[in-house]
Parts: sequence; C-alpha cells; structure tokens
Amino acid sequence: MSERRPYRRPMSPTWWANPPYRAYTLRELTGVAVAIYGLVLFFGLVCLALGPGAYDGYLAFLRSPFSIVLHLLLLAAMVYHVVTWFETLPKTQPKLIVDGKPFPAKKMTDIAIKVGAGCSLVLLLIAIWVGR
Amino acid sequence: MSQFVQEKRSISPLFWLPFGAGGMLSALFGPALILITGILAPTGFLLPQSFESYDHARAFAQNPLGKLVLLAIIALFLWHGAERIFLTLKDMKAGPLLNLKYATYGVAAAVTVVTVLLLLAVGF
Amino acid sequence: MDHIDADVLIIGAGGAGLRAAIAAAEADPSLTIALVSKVLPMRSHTVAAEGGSAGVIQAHDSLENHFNDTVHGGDWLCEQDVVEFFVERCTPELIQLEHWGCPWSRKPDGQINVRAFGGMKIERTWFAADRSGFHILHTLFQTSTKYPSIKRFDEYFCIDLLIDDGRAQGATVFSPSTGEFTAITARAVILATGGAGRVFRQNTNGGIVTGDGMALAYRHGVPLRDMEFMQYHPTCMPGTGILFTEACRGEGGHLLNKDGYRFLQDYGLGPVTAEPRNKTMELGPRDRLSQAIWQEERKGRTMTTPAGESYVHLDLRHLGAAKLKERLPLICDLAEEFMGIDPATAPIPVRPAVHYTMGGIEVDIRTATTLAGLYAAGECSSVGIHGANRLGSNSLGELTVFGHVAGDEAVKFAKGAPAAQGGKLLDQAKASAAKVLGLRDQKGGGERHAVLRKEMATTMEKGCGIYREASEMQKTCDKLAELKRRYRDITLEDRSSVWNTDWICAVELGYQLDVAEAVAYSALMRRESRGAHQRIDGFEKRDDVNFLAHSLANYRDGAAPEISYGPVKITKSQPGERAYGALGEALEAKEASHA
Amino acid sequence: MPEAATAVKTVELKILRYRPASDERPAFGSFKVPYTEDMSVLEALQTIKDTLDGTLSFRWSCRMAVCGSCGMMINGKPQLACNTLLRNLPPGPVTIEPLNNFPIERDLVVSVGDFVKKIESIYPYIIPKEPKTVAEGPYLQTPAQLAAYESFSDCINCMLCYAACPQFGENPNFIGPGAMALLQRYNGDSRDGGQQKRLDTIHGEDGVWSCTAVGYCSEVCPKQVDPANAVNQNKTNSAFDFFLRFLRPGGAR
Ligand SMILES: Cc1cc2nc3c(=O)[nH]c(=O)nc-3n(C[C@H](O)[C@H](O)[C@H](O)COP(=O)(O)OP(=O)(O)OC[C@H]3O[C@@H](n4cnc5c(N)ncnc54)[C@H](O)[C@@H]3O)c2cc1C
Ligand code: SF4
Ligand code: F3S
Ligand code: FES
Repeated sequence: MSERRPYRRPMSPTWWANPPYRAYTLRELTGVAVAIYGLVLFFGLVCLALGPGAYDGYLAFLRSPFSIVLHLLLLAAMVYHVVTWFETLPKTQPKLIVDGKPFPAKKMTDIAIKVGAGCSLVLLLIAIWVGR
Repeated sequence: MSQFVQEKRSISPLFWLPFGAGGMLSALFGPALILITGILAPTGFLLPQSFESYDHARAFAQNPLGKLVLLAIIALFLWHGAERIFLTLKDMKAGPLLNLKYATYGVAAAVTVVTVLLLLAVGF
Repeated sequence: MDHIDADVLIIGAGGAGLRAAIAAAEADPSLTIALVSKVLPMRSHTVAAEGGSAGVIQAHDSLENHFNDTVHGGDWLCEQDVVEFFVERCTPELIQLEHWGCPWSRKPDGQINVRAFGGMKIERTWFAADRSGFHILHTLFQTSTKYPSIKRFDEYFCIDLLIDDGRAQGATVFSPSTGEFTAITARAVILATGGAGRVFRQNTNGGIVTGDGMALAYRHGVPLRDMEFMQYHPTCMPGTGILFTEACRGEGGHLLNKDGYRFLQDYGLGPVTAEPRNKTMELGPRDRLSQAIWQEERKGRTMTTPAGESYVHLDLRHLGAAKLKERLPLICDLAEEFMGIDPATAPIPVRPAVHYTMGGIEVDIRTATTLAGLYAAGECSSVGIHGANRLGSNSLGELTVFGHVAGDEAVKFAKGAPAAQGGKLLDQAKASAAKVLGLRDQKGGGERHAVLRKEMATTMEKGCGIYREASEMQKTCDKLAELKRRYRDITLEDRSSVWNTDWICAVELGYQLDVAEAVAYSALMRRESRGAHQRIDGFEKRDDVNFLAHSLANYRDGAAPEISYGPVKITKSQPGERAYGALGEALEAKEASHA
Repeated sequence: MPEAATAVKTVELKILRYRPASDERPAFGSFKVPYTEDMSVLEALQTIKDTLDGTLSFRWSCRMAVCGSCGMMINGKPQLACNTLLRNLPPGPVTIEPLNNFPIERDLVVSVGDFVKKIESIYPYIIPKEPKTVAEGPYLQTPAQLAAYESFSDCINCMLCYAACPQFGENPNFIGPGAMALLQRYNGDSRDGGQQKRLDTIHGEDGVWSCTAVGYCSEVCPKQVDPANAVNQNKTNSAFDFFLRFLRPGGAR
C-alpha cells in the first residue's frame, strides 16, 4: 500500500475580502448600485402608474437630501463600474489584430472608456438642451 | 471520453446575456442617467425641476419609444445587478444557491414582468 | 509489483520520444505503445531549445550544402550515409510539424521564415521566435494525445532495462508519486532519454538531463560512442549557465572582449563585415567560438563577475528594441529577469558552458543498437550526424527524423518478435527494484549525493573542459573512480516512499558517474584535437591516420571502461581542412573550381 | 578580499512542509541559507536540499522559466521559483508554499494529473480545415494570422493561473484558465477547423461558466498568455452558441 495521501488545503472562506481579490469583489458589488438605480426608476414607474399624487411623493423623495446623497454614491459606484467594465471588456473579445500585431488591451480599454464618457456626455447635453 | 468534457450545457447564457447587455448599457449611459434623474433635475441645477414632472414623465412613458427605453433600462440594470450580486453572494457562501437565485434572478424577473405590465397600464 | 505489457515501450517523452510514439502509433494503430517519462512530457528538456531546427527550404540552398556544412562542422567524424539520409528527411519532418500546428515564424507572405545559424552556409534554420524547442515539444505532446494507442506513464522513473534471450524486452519503472514499482514488458524498446550535460558544472541543461538512458544501455553492454565530444556553447549566462541562443548571433549579435573589440577576427574567423555573414565571425561554429573565448581569457582580455566567472559581452544593442522583441523575446526576458539587463541598451555578459552531448548510445542508420530489440533516438543516441561538433539547429531535426525512424523500426521489430514472457523478466524487475530500494534504505558510510555530484561536476569541468591535457584528464578519471567507490557508501536522509526526490537524485547520480567515466576515458584516449575535443599537450593537430575513428566506451563492472574504436563511414566528402571566415570561403571556391 | 566584505548575508525561508508518511497536516519549517545577489528562490531551495535538509521535495528542471515545473506560492503569490530572484522580494523571511488550490502530494509537490486530463479533453491538436500531405508543403500563415493565436501558444503549463483562480479553488472540476488558453490556441489557428468540436466541450457548469472574470489568472501568468481572455471570449462564444445552435445544421443538442 502506498503512503500517498494528498492533502487538500481548504480555501479561506473570506478569500473574496482579501487582496488580491478585493478589487474584484468591489467591482462585482457595483452591480448593487446598478440594480438600486434600476429599482429607483422602477418605483418612479410604479408611482407614475398610481397617479399624480403618488408621483409627487416620488418627486419629493428624489429631492430629499437622502436621495441626493444616495445618488451621489450611486454615481461614484457607477463610475467605478464604467472603468472596470471597460477593463474587462477586452477579455471577452477575440484578439484584435492591427497591422499584423495584437492590439494592446490597455489601449482598447482607454478608447472604450473615452467612448463611454462620450456617450454619457452626449446624453447629458441632449437632456440639458431638451430641458431648456 | 475524458471526465472533463462538459456533456451537459449550462443555462448560464440565459442570465449572462442580459447581464452583459445591462452592463454595457449602464457603462455607456449610467453616469449621465444618475446625474440627470437623481441629481440635476431634483436639485434644479442645469436642468429645470419640471424636467421630470408628472406630465413629462407620463408623456415619456406613453411614447412607444419611451416605453422601450424604460423597459430596457429598468430590466437590464436589474438583470445586470442580479448576476453580479448572485455571484458575489455565492463567493461569500451566503446561503443555499437556490435561495440566492430567488433573491437575485427572482427579483429581476419579477421586476421585469411588473414593468411590462405597468408600461401597458400607463397607456399609449 | 505491477506488471503491464505493451508492444513498444518508449522511455523518454521529449522531442525524440514523442515523435517515435506518434510514428509507432501511425505505423500500426493496433499495437499498444507505452510512453514513459520521469517528468510530464512538456517538461522534457527539448522545451529549452531556443534557436530553431535546420531544413533546406530556400531555392538557392541545397541538400548538398546542408550535408557539407554538417560534415565539415563535425570535423569529418560523421557517418556520411546517415548525414545524407538526415538532411533529406529534415524538411519533410519540419513540414509535418507545421501541419501539426507548430507556430513557425513566417514571412509577410505567409511562407516559412528561416534564420542564419553558426556554421551553416545558407539560412535554413526554421524557428518559432526563440522558443523553437518549446513549440516543437508542445506541438508533439499535444498531437500525441490524438492517438489512443499511446499509453503515457507520466512521472515514472526508469531504473533498469529488462533483457532476456539477448533481446530488450521492457523496463522496470517506479512512480515517485506512490513509490511503487512496475514492470513494463514489451517486444521492442526505444530509449529517448536525452543528453548528459549535467555531469558538468556549468551547463545549459535542465536538472533532469542526467544521462539515464545512456547509462542503462551502457550497463547492459551497449557501447557509448564518441563520448569525449561534449559541446560547449559560447554564449551562456555566467553562474547559472542559462543559454542565450545562437540565434542572437544569427540575427546579427556581436561578441566583444573587455576592450569592446570583436575578438573573433583574431582566431581565423574574420573578416569583420557590417552585415552578418554566414560561417564568418560570430556565425562560426560553437567549438571555435568557445575556444576563442577561452584564449581571450588566457590573454587577460575578458571581464570577471563578482563570483569570479570570466565573461565577454554579447552585444545586441544595434539590432534595436523592436527586432529584439519580435525575434528574441525569450532572450530579452531572461536578460531582464535574471540579470536586470535590457539587451536593447546594454551588452549581455556571456561565457561558454556545456550544452550538448554529441556522443551517446551507438546506433545504426535505423536507430538500432547492438542489442536486439533496443533502439535509441535523440540526444541519448549517437547515430552519427554530429561527429566531433554538432552544428546548432541540427539536433532538433535529429529528434524528429530519427524519432520517426525509431518508431517505425520498433514497430517492425515488435511485429516479428514473440510476446515478452513474464516470468524471468518479472524476476529481473524485482531484483532491480530491490537494488534501488537497497540504495534508499542502506545505512551506509554517510556519503551525501549532493557532495559527490558537485565533486563530479567540478572534476569534469577541470579535466574535460574546452581544452584538455592528459595529466588533468587522468586526474579526472582517478577522481571518478574514487567517487564511484564513495557512491557505494551513500546514505540518504529520506527513507519515505512518496516523492522522495532525495532518492531519485541518488539513482540519477549513479547514472551520471557511469556516463562521466565514459566521457573522461574516451577523452583521455583520443590523442589528437578534433572538433570539441581540443588538446594542448602535444596533440594539437587532427590525426586522421590514427583517429579518424569513433571511440566506443564499453562498460566493465567495477573497472574503468574499455575504449575501442570503430570505423567512420565516408561517402562523398574526404576529410579536408575545416576552415571558416575568409579562409573557409577561399577553400570552398577552390573546391568548387575543382569540381 | 578582506574578511568583512565576505561576511555572509543570509536569508530565511519559511517553507510549508508536508510528508504524508509522518505528518498529519502541513506545517511551516524555517531555513536560513547564505544569500547572494543573483540567487533565485529555486537556488535557495536547492541550497537547502543540498546542504541542510535532503528531504525537502520540489519539482524543477530548466531553471529558465520555460519548462513550467517550479510553480509555487512565494510570499502568497503564485510564481515560478526559478525566475523569482531574492533581490526582488521585500526584505525579511520569504514564505514558500505549494501552489494553492491543488492537493499537496508532498512538501511543494502538488497533484498535476487532473490538469493534464483537462488539457487532453479539449482536442489539443490541429483538426485540419483542409487536409494536406507533407509532399504538398506547408500551409501559408501570415504574421497577422499567427499573431491571432500566438500568445496562447506560449503557455508553459505551469498552472500558476489555476493557483490564482478562486473559482478553480471552489470547484476543482472547472476546466480552468490554462486549458482554455490551449483551447483558444487551436481555435484561433487559421489552419484549424475544429472550433465547434472544442467549443462543445466547455458549455457546461464546469466549463467556461465557472469563470466569474476575476482576471487574476492573467496577472500571475509568467508568459503573458492572458488566459482570462481565452476563458471569457469563449464565454461569449458559448453564449452565442447557446442561442444560435438551433440555426446550424445538426447543432441543437
Ligand atoms: C538550452 C538548450 C537550447 C538548445 N537549443 C537548440 C536549438 O536551437 N536547436 C537544436 O537543434 N538543438 C538545440 N538544443 C539541443 C536539443 O534541444 C536537445 O538535444 C534535444 O531537445 C534533446 O531531446 P531528446 O528528446 O533527445 O531529450 P529530452 O527532451 O531531454 O527528453 C528526455 C526525456 O527522457 C525522459 N527521461 C530521462 N531519463 C529518464 C528515466 N530515467 N526514466 C524515465 N524517463 C526518463 C525525460 O523525462 C524526458 O521526457 C538545445 C539544448 C539546450 C539545452
Ligand atoms: S496560462 Fe500562463 S499561468 Fe496558466 S499555465 Fe499557461 S503559462 Fe502558466
Ligand atoms: S482567475 Fe478564474 S474566474 Fe476566470 S478570469 Fe481567471 S479563470
Ligand atoms: S525550473 Fe523550469 S520553469 Fe522553473
């Protein structure tokens, strides 16, 4: 009989909270912010369907300091999401070959972040223009 | 055949595709949306507070294109969040997988269905 | 003890072993092929080959040229019929590798690209950046998984051959993972266990390159041929011996002494030209370059590391960062990681280190040894193409060409041979296992294998280095005899059975000592200078009258090896002057006008 | 040289030891070896084995970061011992453990069998798009076509990426980054026609879908193979295949 007795070390149950995985967990948690913002809009829609009275309550909520702070936090999380999303994006794409050489992922991310910022900016400008 | 060949398909793509779509949509427009609906309009800074008044909101929700936009944002943002939250809870071993699925995908599915109904309810 | 029966047993899963396994599987899919390797196949040392593999492909090149370069490079100690066969088969084998997916570097139009290599008249070295061996090995390994008849025994260590009825009929192996022994019987056996560079101190070889197969065959009466010819590679990292491929020079790198002077012009390798010129200066053969560096050291024109190793500079700066990154990425990484040097901005310190075992198990053109049913291919064998000095990029070609032949021949033999009979062979296997277990458990005289190994490597470097003299060689022979005596008194610290690497190292040292002795005695007996064997004690000249012959070391239990000589097969190329640079070109022109 | 200049500096290594015959579970042992400026972690281990404790077991061979034998956790990070130089590590003791996420066979030696089986499961060889005989010569492949898969072909099978991947830690059956790099190496090759066949091996829960795009696998890869890209681009491929399989002949399964 062999003395072989492989030993499996258990994973730390809190690996996700420690480096090097902390940034990954934070990135994933931006999903909470995205979902919360979706829910905020969803409740707006609920109030809208319930009629003007309910909707005014919703507006009052939006104007409350609590909501403003919440949205500032959501914004920060959303910006982190934008950056990390575009950092991950090149990983989900086939290698891009430009001039016979692989196009660096870092550059792709930079371009994508600029495009993303541009989209948000254009939407913002349109809103300001419409609201004028 | 090797034990590592995957005979049985995962149904993950069903969740992964809306996750990806929501991630992309929020990455492109998320910051502007939060700014507009959550900060600028409510405070009246750069945008009039009337921007999201009942009438404006109703008109938007009654427009077929507006309906589509609302559905896309609400549903996809939730599916995006659901996927990420589910995986994180799974990493944290926060509970039995089935419960976690109900708490995440379940919520996203419910919100999606209700959103569709509401959008029909506000009329055209 | 477990017993497994196969049709063909291959020991070694480097380039040669894998190519043999595929050939055998293709030759007859109904046969079972057992493929044994002491490491996972992709860890085999073929993985470390950087520069590339030779095969005539350009229109202005010819098989004739490749033949001549090889025979001249080997200082006419080559089997010329074998070389002729070899150069014909190189290109088809390289194309076969291409079809199997080897990522050869390409020209802009998608054709195979080739680079210059030392001692080669025309560029014919196929390369995959500077990871050629790596890609060849991985391509072969991955392709081998396609054949269900190849049964791999990964991380199984061979401790002996099984021989009965005058035929090789299997081997005894043991699994470091479980500590258990298995007898694998077979109707034909191929050895493909690689070289023995680790018997020397400073070398480019991996830790596993310990000459196991050579020693196994040798102990069973198969001669080791031309063992005195150990190749020193001129451009290695001082200290570790890690290789900077010859492709550095093929791509245009310069060798400079401490005055920044391209000293090779002083050793008959000039003239200095702006563009790299084949067979000239840095593109001379390895033996000549290593010897020149040694001479420079004698003249006090080299530099010295803090640890006391002398070195010269390999200058790649003029190639530019972009070309370095495309053609020599691994070299850039190695210089950066190990020495903190960016080759684009600073020259790399280099010195010669032992690199390749030209000699090995004597085999004929069909890779058959003198023992029926036993074949050998790759660096462990001496099929006769390298002579006294191998040309860079001829050895990867050897793996595929002769690996293929070995696979075919072993299948042929196996089909005509009766199945191995268990009884007697199993007794042999049990006896070998008992012997190896004895080594593990003996309470001997407290000798440590690490100490013996260091002493062996040092004495080999001293006596059998770039330049040799009888007195030093004799000392080395005596020292080896002493080490073999002390080896019997080895005591291991580790007596456990799972992953006992202490034990494996000790068994390997036994192989190394036998091979080292073959090298040292063969060297001592060759009283001339030829290729990699250079003497400075009155035998500075080549002596074709007495030594245009292969040395054959024959094992004698408990005594020094017996050295005899065998004929060299000469077909088209009569021994001539071996010259490079301007002189070489003049000689060639003269030869051409005669023809 | 004056005495003072040669006074030996030493370095301490804390090594996780496990000997199945005698140890219930792994435990750290500490060793001090003379330090030199150009010493790699591997050389430090060899010094220990040769001079202090012959029972220390670890795999190594090439010493030049190409054979893939010597992966281990060095100060908590998966690295190759042979190209990790002591001078580049922070001062103080160096912690050495076997690769994370693999069963420990003995000391720094981990089980590799499953990894090899995974590699074998994805058809790791050319399935020719247009078969050709050797006599017909090599296929053409432009540098751009080569670049499309070249980096994936640089994988040395060192398994560092597996030690880096928490999802592999959670699920040992996950096909994992290294095998996916190999899959992509062939799927991206212009000579190959086996894309669908390979893709069909990784649609399952233990296939690409175990990956949550942590990305640490690519960070630790010593050869810049970017296995995270290989896994995640095939997640995209597998997802599209999930929906589009009904459109291809004989594809629905
Ligand atoms: C750094 C370096 C660079 C090189 N560059 C080039 C180059 O550019 N061009 C060129 O042509 N040549 C080059 N060479 C030479 C060439 O790479 C080798 O000669 C060749 O790879 C040897 O291959 P092989 O198959 O004979 O042996 P290896 O690849 O060494 O394989 C030996 C096999 O035998 C197995 N084995 C050994 N002993 C045992 C045992 N006791 N039990 C079980 N299995 C065992 C091992 O596990 C391994 O699988 C280079 C060599 C080195 C060291
Ligand atoms: S992908 Fe990188 S880290 Fe993973 S096995 Fe290959 S070389 Fe090692
Ligand atoms: S770390 Fe693991 S989770 Fe995916 S991106 Fe790499 S395989
Ligand atoms: S020893 Fe080969 S990779 Fe480190």
